[in-house]
Amino acid sequence: MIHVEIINGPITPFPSDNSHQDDGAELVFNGRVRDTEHGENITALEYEQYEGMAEAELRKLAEETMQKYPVHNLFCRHRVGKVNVGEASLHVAIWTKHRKEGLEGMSWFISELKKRIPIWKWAIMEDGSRIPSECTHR
Amino acid sequence: MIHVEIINGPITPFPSDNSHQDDGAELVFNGRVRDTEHGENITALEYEQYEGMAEAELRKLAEETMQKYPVHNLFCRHRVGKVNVGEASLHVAIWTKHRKEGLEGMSWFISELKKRIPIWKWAIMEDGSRIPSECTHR
Amino acid sequence: MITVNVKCFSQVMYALDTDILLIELESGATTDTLEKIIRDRADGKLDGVSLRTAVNQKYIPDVVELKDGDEVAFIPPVQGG
Amino acid sequence: MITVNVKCFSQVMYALDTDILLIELESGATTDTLEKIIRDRADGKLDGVSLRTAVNQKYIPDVVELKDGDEVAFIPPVQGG
Repeated sequence: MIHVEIINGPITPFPSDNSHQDDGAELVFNGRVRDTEHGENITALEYEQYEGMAEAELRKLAEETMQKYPVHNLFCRHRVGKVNVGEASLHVAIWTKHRKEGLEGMSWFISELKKRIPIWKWAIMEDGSRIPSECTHR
Repeated sequence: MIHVEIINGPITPFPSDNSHQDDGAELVFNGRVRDTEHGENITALEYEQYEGMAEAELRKLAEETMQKYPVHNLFCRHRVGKVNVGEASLHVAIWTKHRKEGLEGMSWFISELKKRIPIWKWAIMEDGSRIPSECTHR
Repeated sequence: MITVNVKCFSQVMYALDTDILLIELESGATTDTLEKIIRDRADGKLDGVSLRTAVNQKYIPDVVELKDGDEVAFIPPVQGG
Repeated sequence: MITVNVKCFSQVMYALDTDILLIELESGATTDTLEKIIRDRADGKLDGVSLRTAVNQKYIPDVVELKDGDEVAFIPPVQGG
């Protein structure tokens, strides 16, 4: 099952419950905003999306991940708008039978997300100015 | 920071809050009991530990992981006693600057845990019988 | 003549100081012609910036002919995550 | 003579049908002597089972001499996670 969402506002994690009787491995990633960008202190990042295309590409990527790896469920929320330091901009949960494919699937999904989902960020500096963040592609 | 615990009873997840200002990556793993062991239906696993040594080895392993990978925090709870199908027997949370080292650290930590922490499991079958589970070492 | 909507994001928005442009092109014009127009308007600010082309919200692998009403975006390196 | 406590887990417990044994050994006896005693008692049930030795709750890399009161465990393949 796939669930992808691009949301404006704090991310609520997907429920981690006991209903996955055939999934031995549940892996959750939270990507959080760090307090520096290129060595300069920031107070927040502001994420901009290509509305429509970003969510469509995210869904396509989730489908590809599930074709490439034996992933049973892939849930993803990506936040747009202003995200303060410490808060999560990305939340991904993956359920697999074994952990190996979960770790590989997670790694691939996030790497690809950072290459192709049309989302960009601006750094909000301590003085309140807003500057385009450079691409890091890591 | 390290936090390791071996507990008898349901696992409460570690808090996922917004206090990690320099950790861009928060990775959480839940190892859950699947409904089959070697092709046979089970209702639960019962985990047995070498009391004292299991927790000491787990702490040692967490320390090694933090020496080997740039992990800022490694928290782990392993459950012993009866764990029903679907429930988590293992809960690991790792905070790192970037996701790559988090994924690598998580992968290594769990692989080593499965090699050296003196914990064993017994399968509780549908008829109530309790049989030693074979080692899989995956 | 055809008219296309060009959506501008991130560095492209920054370079052109707008998030949308309506551009008239000769019939039969292709995406690379349009990219050249956009880069020229940026007055050097997009030099060295790699751009992927999306037409109607899908990445296109190669140059395509544009149709009246197409939505086009020249997508600078993305930064999600 | 010395006395050591042998803690038995999983397959070892299953093979010996007990979780603890008190065993008397000659002074100077080593872990491999004790392992042989344990394997003999298991009456074939531990054949082919690899056992790592722990003395006083620490894995030991090699054979060591045992002391009176030592806690020893022959640890079958572990299964945590």
